[in-house]
Amino acid sequence: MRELILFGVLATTYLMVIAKRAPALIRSFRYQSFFLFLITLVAGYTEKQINLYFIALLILILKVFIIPHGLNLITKKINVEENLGLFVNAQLSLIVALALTYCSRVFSETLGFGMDYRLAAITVAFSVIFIGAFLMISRMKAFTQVIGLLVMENGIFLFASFVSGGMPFFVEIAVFLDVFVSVIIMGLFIYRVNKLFTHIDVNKLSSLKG
Amino acid sequence: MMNIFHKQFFLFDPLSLFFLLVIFIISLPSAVYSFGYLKGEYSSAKITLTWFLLSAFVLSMAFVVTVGNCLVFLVFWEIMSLVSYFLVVFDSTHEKSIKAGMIYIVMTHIGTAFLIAAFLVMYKYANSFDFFAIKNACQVMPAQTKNIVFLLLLIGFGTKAGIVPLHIWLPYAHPQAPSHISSIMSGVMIKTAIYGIIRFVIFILGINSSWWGVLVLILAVITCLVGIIYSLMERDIKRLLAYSSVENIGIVLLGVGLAMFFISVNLPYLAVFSLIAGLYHLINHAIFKGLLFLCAGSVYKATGTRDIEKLGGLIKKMPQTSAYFLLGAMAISALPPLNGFVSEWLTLQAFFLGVFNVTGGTRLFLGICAAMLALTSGLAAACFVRAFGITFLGKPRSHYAEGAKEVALSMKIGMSFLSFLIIIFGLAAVKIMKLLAKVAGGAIGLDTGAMSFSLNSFVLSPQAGKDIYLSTPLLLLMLTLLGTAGFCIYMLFGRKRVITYRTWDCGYYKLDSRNEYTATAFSKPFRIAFSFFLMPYRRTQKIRESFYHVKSFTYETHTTLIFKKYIYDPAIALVFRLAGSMKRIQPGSIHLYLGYIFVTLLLLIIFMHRF
Amino acid sequence: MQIFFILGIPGLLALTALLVKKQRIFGILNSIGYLVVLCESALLLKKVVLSGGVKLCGDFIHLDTLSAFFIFVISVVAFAATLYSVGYIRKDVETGIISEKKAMVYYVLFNLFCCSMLFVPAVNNLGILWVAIEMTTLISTFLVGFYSSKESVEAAWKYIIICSVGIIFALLGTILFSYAFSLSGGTSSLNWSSMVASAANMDKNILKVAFIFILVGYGTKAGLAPMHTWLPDAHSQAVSPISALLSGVLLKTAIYAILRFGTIIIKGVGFAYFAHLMILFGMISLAISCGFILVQKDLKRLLAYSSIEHMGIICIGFGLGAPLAVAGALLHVFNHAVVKSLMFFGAGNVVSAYKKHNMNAIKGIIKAMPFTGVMLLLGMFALTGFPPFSIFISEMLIIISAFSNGSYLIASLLLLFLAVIFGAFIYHFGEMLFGNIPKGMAPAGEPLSGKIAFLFLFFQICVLGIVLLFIKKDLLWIAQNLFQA
Amino acid sequence: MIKIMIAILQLVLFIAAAPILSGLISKIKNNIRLRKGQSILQPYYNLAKLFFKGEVVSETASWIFRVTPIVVLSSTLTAAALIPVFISSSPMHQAGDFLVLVFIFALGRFFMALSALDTGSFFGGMGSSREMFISSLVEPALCMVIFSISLQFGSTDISAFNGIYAVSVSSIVAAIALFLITIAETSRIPVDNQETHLELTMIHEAMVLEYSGRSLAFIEMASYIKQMIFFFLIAQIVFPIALPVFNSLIQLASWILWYLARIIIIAISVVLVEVSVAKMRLFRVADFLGFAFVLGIIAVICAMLGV
Repeated sequence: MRELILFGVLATTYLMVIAKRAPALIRSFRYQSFFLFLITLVAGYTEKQINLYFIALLILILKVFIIPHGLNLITKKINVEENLGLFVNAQLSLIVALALTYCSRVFSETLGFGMDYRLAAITVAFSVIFIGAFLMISRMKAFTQVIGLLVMENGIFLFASFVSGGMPFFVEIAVFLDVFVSVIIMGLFIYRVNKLFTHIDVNKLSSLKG
Repeated sequence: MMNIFHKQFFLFDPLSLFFLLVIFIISLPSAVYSFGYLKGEYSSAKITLTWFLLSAFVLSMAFVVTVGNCLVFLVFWEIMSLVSYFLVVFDSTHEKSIKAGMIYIVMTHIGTAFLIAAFLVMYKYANSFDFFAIKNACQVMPAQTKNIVFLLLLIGFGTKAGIVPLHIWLPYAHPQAPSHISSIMSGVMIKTAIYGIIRFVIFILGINSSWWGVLVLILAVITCLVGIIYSLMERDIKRLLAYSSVENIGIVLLGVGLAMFFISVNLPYLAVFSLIAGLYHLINHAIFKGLLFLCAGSVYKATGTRDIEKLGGLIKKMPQTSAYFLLGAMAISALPPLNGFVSEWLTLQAFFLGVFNVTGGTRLFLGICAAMLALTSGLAAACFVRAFGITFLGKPRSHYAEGAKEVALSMKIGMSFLSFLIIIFGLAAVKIMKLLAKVAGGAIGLDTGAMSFSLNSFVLSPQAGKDIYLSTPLLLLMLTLLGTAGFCIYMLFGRKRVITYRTWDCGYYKLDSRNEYTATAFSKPFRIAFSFFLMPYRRTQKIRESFYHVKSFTYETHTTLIFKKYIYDPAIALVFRLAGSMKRIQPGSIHLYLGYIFVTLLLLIIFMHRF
Repeated sequence: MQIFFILGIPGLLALTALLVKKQRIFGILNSIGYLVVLCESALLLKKVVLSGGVKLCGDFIHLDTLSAFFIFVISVVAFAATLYSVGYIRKDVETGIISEKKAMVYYVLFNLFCCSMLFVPAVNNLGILWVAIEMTTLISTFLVGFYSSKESVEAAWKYIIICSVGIIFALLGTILFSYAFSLSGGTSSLNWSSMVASAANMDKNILKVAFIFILVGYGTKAGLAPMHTWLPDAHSQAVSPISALLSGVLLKTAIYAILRFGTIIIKGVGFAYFAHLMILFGMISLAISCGFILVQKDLKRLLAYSSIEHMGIICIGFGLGAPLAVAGALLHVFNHAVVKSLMFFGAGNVVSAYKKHNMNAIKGIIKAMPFTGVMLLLGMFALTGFPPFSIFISEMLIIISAFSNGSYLIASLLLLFLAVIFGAFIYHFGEMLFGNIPKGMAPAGEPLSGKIAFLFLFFQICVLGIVLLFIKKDLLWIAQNLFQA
Repeated sequence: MIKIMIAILQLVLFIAAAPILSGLISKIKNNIRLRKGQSILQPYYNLAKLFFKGEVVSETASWIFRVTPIVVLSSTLTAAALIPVFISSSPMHQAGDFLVLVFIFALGRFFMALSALDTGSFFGGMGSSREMFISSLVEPALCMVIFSISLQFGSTDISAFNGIYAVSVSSIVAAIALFLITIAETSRIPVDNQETHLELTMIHEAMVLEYSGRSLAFIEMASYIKQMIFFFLIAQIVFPIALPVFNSLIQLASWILWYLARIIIIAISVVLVEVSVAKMRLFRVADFLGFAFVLGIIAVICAMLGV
């Protein structure tokens, strides 16, 4: 069961890598968050902790519904071309993503996780983090970076829930709120960037240098 | 034990007291002088500021030579630099002042960095910054470390002293300050570096091997020659004096270096003698260079220019100032019986005595050093004939000089005090030698009670049994007697008919100031003779009216500052090029910036086990 | 008890700012509030130093010497910034750059920002620490993009993205720490005090990796090269009092976080690992900032790079690890905060008078604004480590211990970079401060509150510099307290 | 007291005898050139003529110009007084040593050069510049010569001269160096030419161009004495001579003869150089004196090796 969900997480991450347009990217993110929700649900069920159900609920509300919805809203509102502006084309990106997954595997082994499902989970978590980072570097548009950040955050959540049984509850909540606020602020700034520059191509924001 | 801040704050030994004397003996007349000098030059608020800065400057120097702890020394050393920087940029609207100040403070700071390094190496062994604790620790310091500390100290203090090639700041900074400050800077401040060398190298560190002294001697010779040659080429009277300070620091260092050498070959008597010679020249230079800067300030105040090509004929308009300047020029050219002569004679004598007492090729080396000192003094005489002759004699070369008036009383008092000292220090050589013997003995750590440098209270005798004597009072007596006799003969016999007439003009109608020999022309033989070093180049421009008739002709000549051109400029350019190319790593792309973070992370993880 | 005042007052002021309409009145109110905070934090520091650490609200708040010290630093700079803001914001309102309403927004954000920063050293839980630091980023983003110009929005975007990415790594690191902690038999709590207690039993491998994540993560926030890229942008575009806060204390809160984890690492892995990494980052920061300072053209960016340089020095100080070096580094935290605030205030005055950031266009500051000019001049010497100012002492302590450690290479590189940076500073400032005022520049006033802020900071620079020459016991005590070896 | 009397006698003798040397040189030179030449005593006539003539002083000149003749003369006489000519040690030998001699000459030269600048004449400036140039190059060479000599005597005391010592390679080389220096110092060809007033070549003459009458007489006198001193020094180095022994009149006579003859030998060699060499360009003088310097170094090395 767990393995299946983990596979889903990884697959959606790959989908994000090959996405060329904004809606596709957001949709994949939504799926990934949904798998995360499932995992938390399963964890809550096996470990019999009320907290985890609550967190799962939060994931569902924030990451599956509100944030993707908000992002969609922004893309519609700023009304620019939805192309993501790839530095690295989709095929190559996929190869990089696979390589990153391999690296994550090696890395997880060096960390000393045994050969059980946790190794797989940690590998997936690290690949999600790294691929999120890769997304941030290789895509020009501002909201890709927001999504990259969210993907990384998802990866960390995944990691946290497997290595130490999650963080303390109130920390978890605080982190969630934090991420939520930061996404809102970023959204606000995307809006401002668009207003001032009439585009959201952050690659072109380079008047401050040296 | 972590005993950084030792209780012993002050250290008053003869060496400190001597330098304290040097500081106050120059600062006092300079301060008196400044009453007249500052008036009308600056607003009253700025004058108050100069007084504040002057006091801070003198105090910080006084602390530098009297504190007994490296860290405190460093603090006051830097305060001294800082205050003098403020004084250099005092005319803050001049582009030149800003640049001069920058070069000065940067060079000083680099020097200080070396000093910090030296002190900290010493600290590592002594675990304390206290002078005496370090002195004790230095006895067990390995020779290799000692060598390094010595080199660090030499560079550190050498920057402040203006040892070539670290002298680069000196000719920029000294002239830019108000003149009474220039006189303190040139007269005293750079001497604190000599204090540092004596205090830290000779007194604390102890001489390790003979190459230290030899190195200092070589540097000193180069400093002498380079300083005086540049001085000869200079048109700005204050810069001329500043370069001459470089030269004189070289002469002082000859004495100090010789002392270091003699200590290392275990000739204590000669070591004391050479150090005395060095210290004697140090205080002499303080006096006459102080005086010369004050006179130069008077000239500037009276005429509004420092370019000697625009001056001339001031001896008639400013008789007193010119007399003081003449006295200073004579002293710096080592003419008997003034003080500069005594100390230069002592230095030469120290070389000769060294030659009699050492063996091997070193003798020749010492001899050549002495010859170079002689060359320096010859060039110095030429330089000051030029400086005095072009500035004060002949006809005024421009309207600046024509309107000159004698300066205010307070300025004259300041100058006359120093002039008086020049004569005293020339005539009372025996007394002063006795005092300096204590200072030098204390610095080297010898009892000089048994050492005698004089025959009686008028005659110096560097080494008993050698029949080498010098008596400035006697020389003065002879000169005056013979001079009086000559004067009587001149005045008494026969009729004397003196006609005042135009200077011979080869039959032209009238000579004017444009026909006069210029300072640039005066220095031409030297420019040609030292062209391998000065690398002079010239630019001529003819504007022709027709093929036969030249309407105007301009001629420029410049010398190349080789240290600036071949050492400093390329080094600075290199630093800026490196920095400029570094700028490319930050082109404004956020993706690249994120990339840096990831790459850093990956590299660290890959090389994790290396840390 | 003081801690509740310290945390409460800024929060309360933020609420008040929503109600008060007049920025003038509120400015003064604000200053009084922060004066109280300052006094309270001084009391707190005294109390902690004399009677040891305090734990409050269960284990939620944990105050030891280090945190009390950082709170004190923050409140000093915050107080100066409030004073300076009074005149600065008023002027902006008067010249119509911002509206009265926006001024109040500024004060709300300012207070929230300070509150979040004061929160950082107080909390015991490393997760909440993370949240607090992230909050500082989020709030200050608005302050960076406050003027809504193209540049400031660009800077704000870079700031929030780069710092968020960095800080996400820090979160990962935090989780790895908690993992190591749980492996060693601890509960899943993230309490620092309990983690330190069992640090020796933790898995070294995991701790090593975790610390790399922490260092890169919080290092981004602390402006360590090569993760420093957001810093010059944000600092140069922020409102000047905020630049002072960013440079003076925000960076230090990140350093504080690194130190907290560092303590665990030193116990768990050994000192060498921590030291090597810190010194490595310190050196890279110094080298890179040195180059950028040399060829910089923008006044506020220059100061920003100088902050990177000083963070490098602080890192080296902590990395050297000898009590003397740690004392030096801690002192440097304070000194740099004070001096850099002074410089940013000065730069703020200059920029608003000349309407330019470009240093080539700024000439004759001393003539145009004598007070600011003199303060900038002295501040520059203080910043570059001239005695009798305090930075000299702290830099010397670090260099001394480097020499005593036998780390000659580090010490000499440090001396070299410091000398070059000094040269660059005097080069830039000499041109700006002296010379003649450019034609057509309107004479600029210097508000009284700004002057008070300058004097307040300058007083500390001088007094510390001189007093510390004679008193060193307390510093060493703090240092030894930190690394109980 | 007797010492002082002797010193005064020595000075008087110096003053009395110095011009004749110039006359002698001039006579020999003319004779070699197959001219009749002026009388040996011509310098005396010249001095007397100048002494009683009126003076013209430039209106630009200041007191420096007026005081210079006296300073130059008195400094040269002081130098003369330092040298022990007839007795084993000069009565004034406590006043200074060999080195002091150099500085005393510098004093006179300093004023000479200033007075040349004082009148505002372009010749004066030229002469003063060249004079200072040459003298500054002379000093290191002179220093090496003094150095090599004092290495042999173990002291820089001039009195040490008056004794018999074996003439070594070192002293001969030193004497040659001193000879070259003397040529430069006494304004002889190939460095300078006393006989011409051609603008481009004159050095010493350019400096004294504005002087006339009694002042000029003083200056001329000073340069005669200076020449005498240098010749005496060279003679003492190559042909050392002991104190006169008054055993018999013949001995004394031969002593005096030899004493004078060696100076004449030096004078003749100077003449020979003057008539056989062309005048050098000013900038070649540096090489010329550099050669003297190198000779000085060789002399030092020889002295160190003991040959």
